[in-house]
Amino acid sequence: MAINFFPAEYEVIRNADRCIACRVCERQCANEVHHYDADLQKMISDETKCVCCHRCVSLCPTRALKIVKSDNTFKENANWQAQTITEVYRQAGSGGVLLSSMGTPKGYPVYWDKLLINASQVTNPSIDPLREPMETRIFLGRKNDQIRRDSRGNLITDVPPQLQLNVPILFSAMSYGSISYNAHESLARAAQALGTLYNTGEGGLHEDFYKYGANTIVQVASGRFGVHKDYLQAGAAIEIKMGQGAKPGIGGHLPGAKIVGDVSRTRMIPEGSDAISPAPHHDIYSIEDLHQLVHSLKEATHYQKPVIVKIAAVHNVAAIASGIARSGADIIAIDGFRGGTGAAPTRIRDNVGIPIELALAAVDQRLREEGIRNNVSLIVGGSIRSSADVVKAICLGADAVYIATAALLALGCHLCRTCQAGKCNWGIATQRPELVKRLNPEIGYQRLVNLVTAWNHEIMEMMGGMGINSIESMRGNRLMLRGIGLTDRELAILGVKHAGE
Amino acid sequence: MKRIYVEEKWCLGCHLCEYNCAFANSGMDDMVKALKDKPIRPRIQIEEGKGVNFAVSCRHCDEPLCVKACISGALSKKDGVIVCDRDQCVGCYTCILVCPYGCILPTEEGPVQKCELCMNSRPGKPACVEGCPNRAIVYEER
Amino acid sequence: MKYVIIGNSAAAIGAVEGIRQIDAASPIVLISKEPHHTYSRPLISYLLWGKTDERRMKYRPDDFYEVNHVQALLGRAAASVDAKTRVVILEDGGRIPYDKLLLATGSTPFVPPMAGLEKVKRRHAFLTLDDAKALERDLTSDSRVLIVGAGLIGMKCAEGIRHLCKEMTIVDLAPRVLPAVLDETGSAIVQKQMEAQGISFRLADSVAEFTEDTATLKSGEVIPFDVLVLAVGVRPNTALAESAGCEVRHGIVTDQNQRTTVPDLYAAGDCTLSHDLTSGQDKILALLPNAYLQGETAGISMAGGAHPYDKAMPVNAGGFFGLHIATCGDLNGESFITQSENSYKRLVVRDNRLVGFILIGDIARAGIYTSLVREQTPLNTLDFDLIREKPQLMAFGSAARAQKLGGAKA
Amino acid sequence: MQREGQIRIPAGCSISGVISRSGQGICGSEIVRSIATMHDRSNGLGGGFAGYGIYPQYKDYYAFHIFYDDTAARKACEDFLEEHFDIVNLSKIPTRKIPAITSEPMIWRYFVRPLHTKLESSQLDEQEFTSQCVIRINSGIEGAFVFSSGKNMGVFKAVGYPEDVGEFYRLEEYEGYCWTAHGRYPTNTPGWWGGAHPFALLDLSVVHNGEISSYDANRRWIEMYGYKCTLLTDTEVITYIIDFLVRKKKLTLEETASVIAAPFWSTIDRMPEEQKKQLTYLRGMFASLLITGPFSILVGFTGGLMALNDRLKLRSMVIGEKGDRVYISSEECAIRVLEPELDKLWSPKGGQPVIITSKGGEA
Repeated sequence: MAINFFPAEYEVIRNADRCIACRVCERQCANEVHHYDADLQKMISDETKCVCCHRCVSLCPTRALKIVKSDNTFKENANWQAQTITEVYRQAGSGGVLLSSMGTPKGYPVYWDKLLINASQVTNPSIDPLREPMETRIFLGRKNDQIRRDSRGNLITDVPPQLQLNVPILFSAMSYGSISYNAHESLARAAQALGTLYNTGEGGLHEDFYKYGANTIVQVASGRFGVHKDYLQAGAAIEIKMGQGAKPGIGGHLPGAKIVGDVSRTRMIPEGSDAISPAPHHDIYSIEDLHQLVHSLKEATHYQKPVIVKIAAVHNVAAIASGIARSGADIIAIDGFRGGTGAAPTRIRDNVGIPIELALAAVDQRLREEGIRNNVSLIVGGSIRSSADVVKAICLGADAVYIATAALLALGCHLCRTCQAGKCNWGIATQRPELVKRLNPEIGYQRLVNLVTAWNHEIMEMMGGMGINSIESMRGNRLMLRGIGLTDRELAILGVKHAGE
Repeated sequence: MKRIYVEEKWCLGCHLCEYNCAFANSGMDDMVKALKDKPIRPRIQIEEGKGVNFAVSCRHCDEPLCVKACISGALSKKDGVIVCDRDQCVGCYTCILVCPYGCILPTEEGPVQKCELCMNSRPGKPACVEGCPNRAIVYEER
Repeated sequence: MKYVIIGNSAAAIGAVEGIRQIDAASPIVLISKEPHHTYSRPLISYLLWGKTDERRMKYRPDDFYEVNHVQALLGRAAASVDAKTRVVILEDGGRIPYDKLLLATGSTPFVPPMAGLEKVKRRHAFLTLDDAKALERDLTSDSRVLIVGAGLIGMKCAEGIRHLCKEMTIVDLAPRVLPAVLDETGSAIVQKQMEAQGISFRLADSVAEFTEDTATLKSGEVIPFDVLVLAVGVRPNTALAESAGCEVRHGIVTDQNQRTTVPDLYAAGDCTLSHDLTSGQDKILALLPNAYLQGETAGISMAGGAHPYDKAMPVNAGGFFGLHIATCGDLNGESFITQSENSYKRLVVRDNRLVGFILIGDIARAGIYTSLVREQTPLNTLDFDLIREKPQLMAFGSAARAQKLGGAKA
Repeated sequence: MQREGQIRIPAGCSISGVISRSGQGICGSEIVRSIATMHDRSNGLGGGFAGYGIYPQYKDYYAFHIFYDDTAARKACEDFLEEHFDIVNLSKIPTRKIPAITSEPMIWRYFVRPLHTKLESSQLDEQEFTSQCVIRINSGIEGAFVFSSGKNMGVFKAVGYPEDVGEFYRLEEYEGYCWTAHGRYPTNTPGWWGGAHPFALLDLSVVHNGEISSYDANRRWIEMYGYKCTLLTDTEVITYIIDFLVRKKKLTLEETASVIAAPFWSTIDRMPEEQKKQLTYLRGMFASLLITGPFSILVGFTGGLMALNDRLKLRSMVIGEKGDRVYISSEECAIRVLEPELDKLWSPKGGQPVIITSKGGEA
């Protein structure tokens, strides 16, 4: 057999004293790591197949299992690390582009962790969210500040289409196909229960989920998969996906293996055919083309639905955003380069784009300087990991945030980063029925509701600490932030003072 | 009354219910101690088929044929729960012959055993239900 | 309203529980010529075998009569019934008036005329607790036992007392054991199992003449014995019914609510004629489950309710020295047989229905088969190959399962 | 030490106001007596007053009160004024030397009217033109600071206790139909006169007691509309917000109050449909102008006075009424000292605007 350049990344440690050979691990591992050996009368494992998804660890009734990182080592040096070396081996073997899933694992700075939040002391009181009203309701959409009155002098209150959310958190685009039916149902039901929205991604909308339309953002991406009039009208808003933080500048690629049954019907493409969305929208080669698409979508939906334009955070994001704000779009979604993906070329995921914190700060500031900040709302995503990240994003100027990886974690995802394999043991990133059924939406949606509810409680606690009792008073309130360990340049871009100032 | 219901749509066929049942009825305080290196004798059984799995345990029928057919009076219904007095049972297996669900199980020592909703060990919290990772077995009014 | 029940076994108890489902208060009088608290007759063989004892073989708890407000007249026999004046006359002259009367009089051993039988001193029937105790008293470790009859009673008796005696021979006119419930193959397996316990059979033969301690068979063989058990068969007790003017055809004739042909007079259990839904014939089904279900139905209709019993069929479960057999229904039809060492399965199909089966050895989940027979489920509505392989709910459609297991309404 | 404008300085305060509904003249000494009773709420680092109806003879002219650090600043500023305005009167504001008030800047007063030519070429209305000029001076001319720019009204402020500031400016010599006053308790300030309150733009003046938490959200938003928050004080941003909503967006004072101290959604949701629509609209459109955190403000304008608390009422404010007069103050004592026998004494709810108009504003 050929030389094996890839030593097992993990080791399966089974505590023989605790293992009762119930074979749950065997039945639950789609990667076929475990099996019961009748001769030896015990469980044995093939760790080369282990992706460290912890399904077996989580379900083992006697806690007999643990997965550890193999300490088998290459002769590394600071320049040539194991990851780098194995990637070279892999490409030398395959001659192909490296593919990865989820957000980049590289150690780029996480600015959220270099920002600190303020709290009131003495000169003004902090507010106790348990005793005082604490408001997190937001409206997304263009704000017209032209006051008009009727003949009786009353305000004319018709406004451009707005999205009313009870929490400043939305579930961002994950297509049906890249994730399972049950994952989608969980997201849709959670969005409904929370009074927020989820996003179809570029996979179209399964007919069963039209009933969640009021809590649905329908996406129009470069592949136009699953896009038709009813689809556009089904949602509360339409999102034009220009780019994705994890893979700016390239389209999506869903392997044919995942294009089965309902997925192919929903996407309106043949079963088994790879779903490859082009890098650009071929009807958008310039900003004025975007302007036209925005308006054709508005025409198609009688100007009743806000249009979101989603872009990846790239170098001149501020200028791009300014262009979009003048294109008729109601909302701009910016996706930072630490954002997740079902599958992306590794090099692009790990090297293209900029952090969302800097992009957000630059965009918000730029739009204000141009006096067009209220033309659009800003949603930011690309690794929002906690309620503190949410608060910091809003203080920097975001109206709301998109979460996806955190949502998947709530559904059971263990970030094993092998979504592209389609063998998700947690029933999320798979279309295999026996795996899909592992995610019971009854449980999934509840866990999502719990997560966002918990975050919202924490957001209110932090707001109260700042002496703020309504979320709009936190938006763009950069005085509530201080930087820690940041250079003057970074502070300038973020528009915050350093801690101690 | 509350009963155990099975949502076969969500059953993964992981068999955890069988192990949790065997443990809950073992009278022991540790699953390893209770089950290691022993054949398990659960009162709930998984049936496995092509893409379909489900757990089966006593339905606690309103018209319990097993109780009516029991020749020894060992089976009886107490507060809606069908229980077996294993001291009284002589192991004639008439109940096994009449249970439409196949939920009464023979044992090596003779007397039959069946699901008694964990009323002795953990009332109101059947082990199979509590331990099901996918809510495929529920305990509720319907 | 006053209820009177004659009998104290499964049918009678079923009736008490049936009445109390509807009528919690009205008095019930229960008359039994046996002096014992209600006990399970089929358990007498287990009693002698030591699998149970007199305390545990009680069919219902000690406080059963009290809890159900039953006045139990134990050890008192009914002599006749005057249906006109609605009175039961006891042998001791007592008169028990009733509004509704149930006859659960059971059956008694039937003994065909056999020459010299009266010479046999240690001679026993095997039906009641007293029969069993008397038999046990006569047995010693070097007794030679002769059992006439290889039906269920004789065979269970043999199992029950084998360890109490030295030698045992079973004689039956029929060419095989348990002819009523098993087929040839089944009989052979069971016979082998019994023989392995040192029991010898004389089949297709019968006793021509008895002396005090020998039996001369038609075949001419002479079998010496110390204790004789007569288990040829039973006859329903219908005398009271006849005295009351009920129609009796071998057994007491009833409708599906266990009403006899005489107003306010009901009958249930071994004394009645049942309609076997598997064979379509009317026959005596002297089986405990059948007795209880009939009794319950009788009780409910006596109390003014309705719970027709139309599912009578032969159902037998039992074991012989650890070899379990389960049989059900009728064996006329297309057979599907799977056989292995000490395990035998025969499913009988007729008109797209499972009408009967025999299981020997592995009887796990046999009730799933029984329910197919009882409900007369069309076999083309399920996966017959699966159900043939083993009893399993997987063979049903998932909609059917949703009803069986998911609480979905039909 | 950094001064207002270089750093944001939290401060506690006292405020007081008095107005005559019929427009009768009230002597400046009265408001001084009122604010003086709340001496302990100041720390000598700032006090000031706004008087309305005090310049009847020049009521059609903008009265600019300007601090100069030096003559160079004054020269530059007056050149700018000459260039844009017709100046009908200029003079030092009469003051009285007292030991409590020291290191005063040059304090000048100008009565001006925009030059027609400039006004037309600017394509702005007179008020907008004037306010933009004020903002340009304050942000553009080093050492010059216009601290009052309204018609027939004037702001007088200094570093010191308010009663001393009143004496310094000889307020007993002024008479107006409405007065507001402010005593300041900044946590740290070198004591720059411009940093004292009231803060005013055109005839709009604000005195404020509190420290708002929404400051930067409000500031960064309002600056989109040509305002420059050079002082980084609450009062400045609140003044601009009110100017924006009332003067530029033509909202009524009530509507303005429902933006900056908006009712909670839970309250709005319970309102009748029409009212609900309007308030939802205002909260939605001007979300970033919601002011949270403690404040109690007195907004002076031509012809009236508005008192407003933050919606949780995190700062004290009482209102006393006696006949023609209405008194509003941080503390009851500051009212009783002027009018021991009141017809009515009450506290407005959080977020509930109290608007008193005066005939004194009518031309």
